[in-house]
Amino acid sequence: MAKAVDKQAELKLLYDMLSIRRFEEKAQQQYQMQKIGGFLHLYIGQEAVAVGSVAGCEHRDYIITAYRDHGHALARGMGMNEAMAEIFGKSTGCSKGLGGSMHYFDKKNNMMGGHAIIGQHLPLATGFAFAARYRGEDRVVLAYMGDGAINIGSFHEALNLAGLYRLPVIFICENNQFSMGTAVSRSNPLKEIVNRGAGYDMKSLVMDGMDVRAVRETIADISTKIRTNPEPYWVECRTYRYRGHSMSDPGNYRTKEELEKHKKDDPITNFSATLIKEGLLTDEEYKKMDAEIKALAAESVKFAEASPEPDVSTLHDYTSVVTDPNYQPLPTTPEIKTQNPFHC
Amino acid sequence: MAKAVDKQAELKLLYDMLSIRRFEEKAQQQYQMQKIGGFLHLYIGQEAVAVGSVAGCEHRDYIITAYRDHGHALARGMGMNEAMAEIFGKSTGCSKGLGGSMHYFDKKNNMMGGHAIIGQHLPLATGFAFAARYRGEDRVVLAYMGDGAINIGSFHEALNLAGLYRLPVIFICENNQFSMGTAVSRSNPLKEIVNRGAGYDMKSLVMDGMDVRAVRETIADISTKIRTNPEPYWVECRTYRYRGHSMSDPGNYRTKEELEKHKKDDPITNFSATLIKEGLLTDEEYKKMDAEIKALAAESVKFAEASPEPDVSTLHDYTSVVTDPNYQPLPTTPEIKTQNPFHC
Amino acid sequence: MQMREITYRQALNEALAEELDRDQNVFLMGEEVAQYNGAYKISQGLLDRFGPKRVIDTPIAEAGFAGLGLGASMVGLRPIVEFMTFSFSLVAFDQLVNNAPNMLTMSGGQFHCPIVFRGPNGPAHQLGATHMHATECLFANFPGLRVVIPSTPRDAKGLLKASVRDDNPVIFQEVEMLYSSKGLVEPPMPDFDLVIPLGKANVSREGTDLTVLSYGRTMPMALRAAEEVAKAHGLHVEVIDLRSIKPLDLETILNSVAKTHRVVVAEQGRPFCGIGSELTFQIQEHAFDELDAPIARVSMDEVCMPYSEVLEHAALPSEEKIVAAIKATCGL
Amino acid sequence: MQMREITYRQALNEALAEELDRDQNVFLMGEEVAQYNGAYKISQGLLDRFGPKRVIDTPIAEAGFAGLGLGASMVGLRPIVEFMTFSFSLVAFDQLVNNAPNMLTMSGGQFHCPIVFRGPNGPAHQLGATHMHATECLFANFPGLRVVIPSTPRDAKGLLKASVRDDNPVIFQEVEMLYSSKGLVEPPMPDFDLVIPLGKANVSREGTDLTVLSYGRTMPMALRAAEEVAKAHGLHVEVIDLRSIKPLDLETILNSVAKTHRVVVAEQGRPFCGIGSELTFQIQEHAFDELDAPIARVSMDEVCMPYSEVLEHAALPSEEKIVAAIKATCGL
Ligand SMILES: Cc1ncc(C[n+]2csc(CCOP(=O)(O)OP(=O)(O)O)c2C)c(N)n1
Ligand SMILES: Cc1ncc(C[n+]2csc(CCOP(=O)(O)OP(=O)(O)O)c2C)c(N)n1
Ligand SMILES: [Mg+2]
Ligand SMILES: [Mg+2]
Repeated sequence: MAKAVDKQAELKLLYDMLSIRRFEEKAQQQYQMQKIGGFLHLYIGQEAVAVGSVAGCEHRDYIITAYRDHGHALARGMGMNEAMAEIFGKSTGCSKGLGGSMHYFDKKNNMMGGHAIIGQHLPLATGFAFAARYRGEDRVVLAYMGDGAINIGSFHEALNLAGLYRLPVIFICENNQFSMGTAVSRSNPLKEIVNRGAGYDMKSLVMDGMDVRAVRETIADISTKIRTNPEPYWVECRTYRYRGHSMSDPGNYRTKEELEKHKKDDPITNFSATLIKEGLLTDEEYKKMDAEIKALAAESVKFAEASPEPDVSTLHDYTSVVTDPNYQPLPTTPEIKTQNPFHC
Repeated sequence: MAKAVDKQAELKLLYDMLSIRRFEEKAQQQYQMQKIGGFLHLYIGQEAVAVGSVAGCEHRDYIITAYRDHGHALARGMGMNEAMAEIFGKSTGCSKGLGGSMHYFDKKNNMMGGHAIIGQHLPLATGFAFAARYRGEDRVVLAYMGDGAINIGSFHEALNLAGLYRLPVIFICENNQFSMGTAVSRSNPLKEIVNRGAGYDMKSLVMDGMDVRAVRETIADISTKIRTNPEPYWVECRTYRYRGHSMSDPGNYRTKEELEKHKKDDPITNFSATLIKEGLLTDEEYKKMDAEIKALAAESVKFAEASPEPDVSTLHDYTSVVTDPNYQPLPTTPEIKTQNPFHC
Repeated sequence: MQMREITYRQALNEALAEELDRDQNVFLMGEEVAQYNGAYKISQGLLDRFGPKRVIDTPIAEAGFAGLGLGASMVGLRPIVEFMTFSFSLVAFDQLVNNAPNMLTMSGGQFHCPIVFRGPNGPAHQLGATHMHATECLFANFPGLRVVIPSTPRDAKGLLKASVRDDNPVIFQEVEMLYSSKGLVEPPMPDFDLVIPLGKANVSREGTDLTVLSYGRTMPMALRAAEEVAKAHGLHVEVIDLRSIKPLDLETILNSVAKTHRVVVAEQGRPFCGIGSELTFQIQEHAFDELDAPIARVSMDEVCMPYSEVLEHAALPSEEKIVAAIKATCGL
Repeated sequence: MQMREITYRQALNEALAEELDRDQNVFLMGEEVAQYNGAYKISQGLLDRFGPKRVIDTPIAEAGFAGLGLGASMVGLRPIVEFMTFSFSLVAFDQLVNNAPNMLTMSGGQFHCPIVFRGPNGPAHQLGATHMHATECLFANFPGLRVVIPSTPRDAKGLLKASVRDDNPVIFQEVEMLYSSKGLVEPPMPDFDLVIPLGKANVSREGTDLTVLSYGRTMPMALRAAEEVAKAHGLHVEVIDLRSIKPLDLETILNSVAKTHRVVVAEQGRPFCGIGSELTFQIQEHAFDELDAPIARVSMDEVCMPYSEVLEHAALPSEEKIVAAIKATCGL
């Protein structure tokens, strides 16, 4: 029985990673056919990070990331249809076609957005954790960023605040070795990215971002701990991006050999092989799963194409909200005064 | 002979610290008499830091600090007259009365300013070091900040850049235990401020900011090293401010006992006692020195009072400069191409 | 109802206390707001009354705690974030102008940010080039932000309470030079819940010869200037306190212009792309034929702010400059 | 002299190369400017030609490297700092608007900052709410900053070279949508040293019926709109390219208004406290009696920028909108 449950969970890891891969391959193709505008940053190669970490936490936990956000959104349960429609700029998109590839939001799944200005989402992450603590909820926050994001001011302010107020945020640096064309050794003076946590006396560790199980276990571990004993963690997650930074990047800053070497670590290939070896999956089943997922991806393009453009008459509808006239304030009660969740 | 030289240098340390103390006592008095506007932040208690560190480096080295800047300017050789005239807003002030207490600048002494927005001067410090390296000059930079400044974004960006480009900047955190009314333990999660350097793999150390000789020696040591092998240092300097944050602060966040305890570490009292003990100074000489300095401070008030206000007709003269028509560009020479001082 | 005379500072303090009391989702955060009771004592007594969960000291990390507030607002809290002055909000600028207003659009309407950023703004006295920024026009440039600037204790209280209850990000800008000024205000809660809707200008003085449009720091100057030209020249000057820059109460402005046909804008800030220029555009757009003379503005001079008192005075708007502009616009 | 047809991108690249070559004190710094040859390839080939001391990649730390540049400029270097886009300059805002312009004043004239901040600015195509900020009015609000925006390859080259030689901080804003546009430009150094002084507007098209004031991205739209109303309605529209927002060439503007008596501003940015509002203030201040109709502006809509192509198009200024504004202002 335990075995059966495990099997489903393990297969879901694979399914989710494969979904991201196939979805993005489709998106890439659509971009090349010029059906998509703006920027498109693919997550291909890094799927184990989003999938493993989301599997390692609870649905009520908030997640937030930068602009390379398709993987996190899909891992969190967003459907391919709304994801694809978003990059088509259609009103059926996850952000109604107003956000685009860099701004996937999914409130029902506690996916708090893709965010396009480097580092500026990290203070928001501390705010979610703050709110959870404020309300006495045992939610934690997963805040993802690239290796290029750790050098900007708001990164620092967020980590410092999280440490000071002991906020339950897992800061996950997806170290894919490059910030655009800049190798990670050329953007900071650190021997290892994990060292950055020491500047905040923050618990820090490295995880293998190509191993979905390792990621899941690490995050499960940390989130269990900080759910009851809130404090932030700094996690360097070593991974690799197989595509260019965005669709316009030919990737001249790395050799073909380097890329091929990293492709040997492919989180999907390796994990499916493991599952097969463990007898949890057959070759046949894998092919069937892949076909199913590819069909969904193809379907999402049709859905996006068939979806309506946002109505031009709605142009002014998303700049301000009408204040909710039915809002119910929560009067102050005496016991709150004595609470001190932020240790100030 | 060596002894004689030493004696002069030792006495100068005392003289400079005492100058800062007496100058600021005068400034405080003038502020209370409402002869001075704006903010006034006194350095009293921290004199050993500016005096010791300036003594530990060369005149060609750049120094830059925040708004609590009188001590650094005077230690660097600014006269009391131009210092006092500045806070009187007079045209004879070090910044022509345009800067005020928070913006002391002294180009001839490589004092690159007091700067009033927390942390925003630290990137400038990296720029001075960058320029020195760019030109092949063996200058180093002393960049001072408060303990409250280490939590803001530009602090982080400056340290990261300095580490990455191996810039010869000594980042000196004057940990006077408070950022306004906020005790240092309430503004960051660190057990010790010195730990912050670890987040940059930066060489880090603590120095006793109440001991002028210790400060001098430490800075002399570091600056000698990095003058030839450029790299930044992170230095926590433990000190204490005896007055309120600014003139409007009664200091209710600390007890009288705490203050009194720290006054036992007075850098001036202790160092003069040491000099007397070592036979380098007599009680008599000390009194004479103090009287002389007090006279200079009193004189500076007279100077400031007698000085003219800036002419209103000059109001528009400091917003833009006229581009120098005689500027001589330095044509590119072939060998520059191969230089790589920033290791990029 | 018995009106009381209280200071602008006290009015703000009451507004904070009443909103904190009314709604647990409201909290106050900023540098020195708790144990120090506020750099300008606006939050005096609030830590004692509401405890350390609701009134929270921050490190010097404006972008960090502004963003923390925004994140908390996205999930339903209603933060009030104090900047010690809005000059320091410039280091948090991206959070304020990018994250705050855009969240609603970027998320396709899923998330909005009911948050107030508040603190003193604009020139005070001899604080020099870096500490006296009038930032209202910078924020007003960004769609999605409300910009509110009270000039009286009553407005300070009523507009702040309205701002806290608004579901959009509000930039609430106070006037340091007015913190100790006094005015009549209704009794505090539970007796009276003073909420002044955003977006309604106030005709602070009626007149028929010329309209002075102002807000915040220059309002008292404008009123004194109006008195002076009344006495000296028999001019009937109408003075309008905009109270909120955004939303802008164009209707009240145009009604006045239709009556007076002459306008002077008195603003605390820099002229270029400032509030005066926007008011001028909108007035001439909608009431071109009503104008009998060019609109004049009294603003900061086009200079970096000097510390020297005499230069500062020369650079800042003043009653005398407003009087001169009124006279010139009336052809006197 | 043989003019060549080159792109706006190439023109910028030449300007950088020529100034780097001319003066060792000049260096170029920014994200991806060196090894990657620039996110938009403006710095193509410069690392190869000038080496890693002069062309320097930075981490993502806009406030840090903007400040580094400012510090270097204070001691006599002449940095050119690239922002990948000016939308990212918002995280470095304090360095740009506080440190850069104020250094001269705060130091009583001892230090000035000969530095250029450059990069694309304003709306591009479908980059969404955070990546398309038109920041010119924000910077233009601050005394002490120059704000320069070229719309042609020739201006791009000549104005950039002038900016590098200016002793003041210059905000040099390029137009991503024009990077591949072509135009005639004089031969490169050593044959010709193309330096176009800052602060001189260009009458790009002469006319007598109405003046369109524009710059940057909307300039080509304005020129096409002028052609269209010429053909369709026989209107003679004068089109002025401001080229620099600060200093502003008011003389050229007023000369035109004295001739046409009607003005439309076409700007890429947000309307409220934008460039159009400032131009309107200054024109009515100096030429009130010359105006036969209210000044109209064509700007972004007052909305946060949506990603959707159709909504984006609806929100942005366009040739059609300029045509409509011209016709309305001429009473057609
Ligand atoms: C403040 C800011 N500066 C610059 C950019 C442009 N930019 C977008 S992505 C990127 C590289 C980020 O690299 P990294 O953080 O490693 O993430 P990855 O792309 O590898 O996922 C840059 C420079 C930006 N979006 N925001
Ligand atoms: C960005 C910014 N935020 C807030 C302030 C207001 N402020 C001025 S001094 C100060 C405290 C600084 O403390 P610390 O860095 O420890 O220096 P100290 O006063 O002890 O010398 C604060 C909050 C400021 N000047 N700049
Ligand atoms: Mg990366
Ligand atoms: Mg301190």
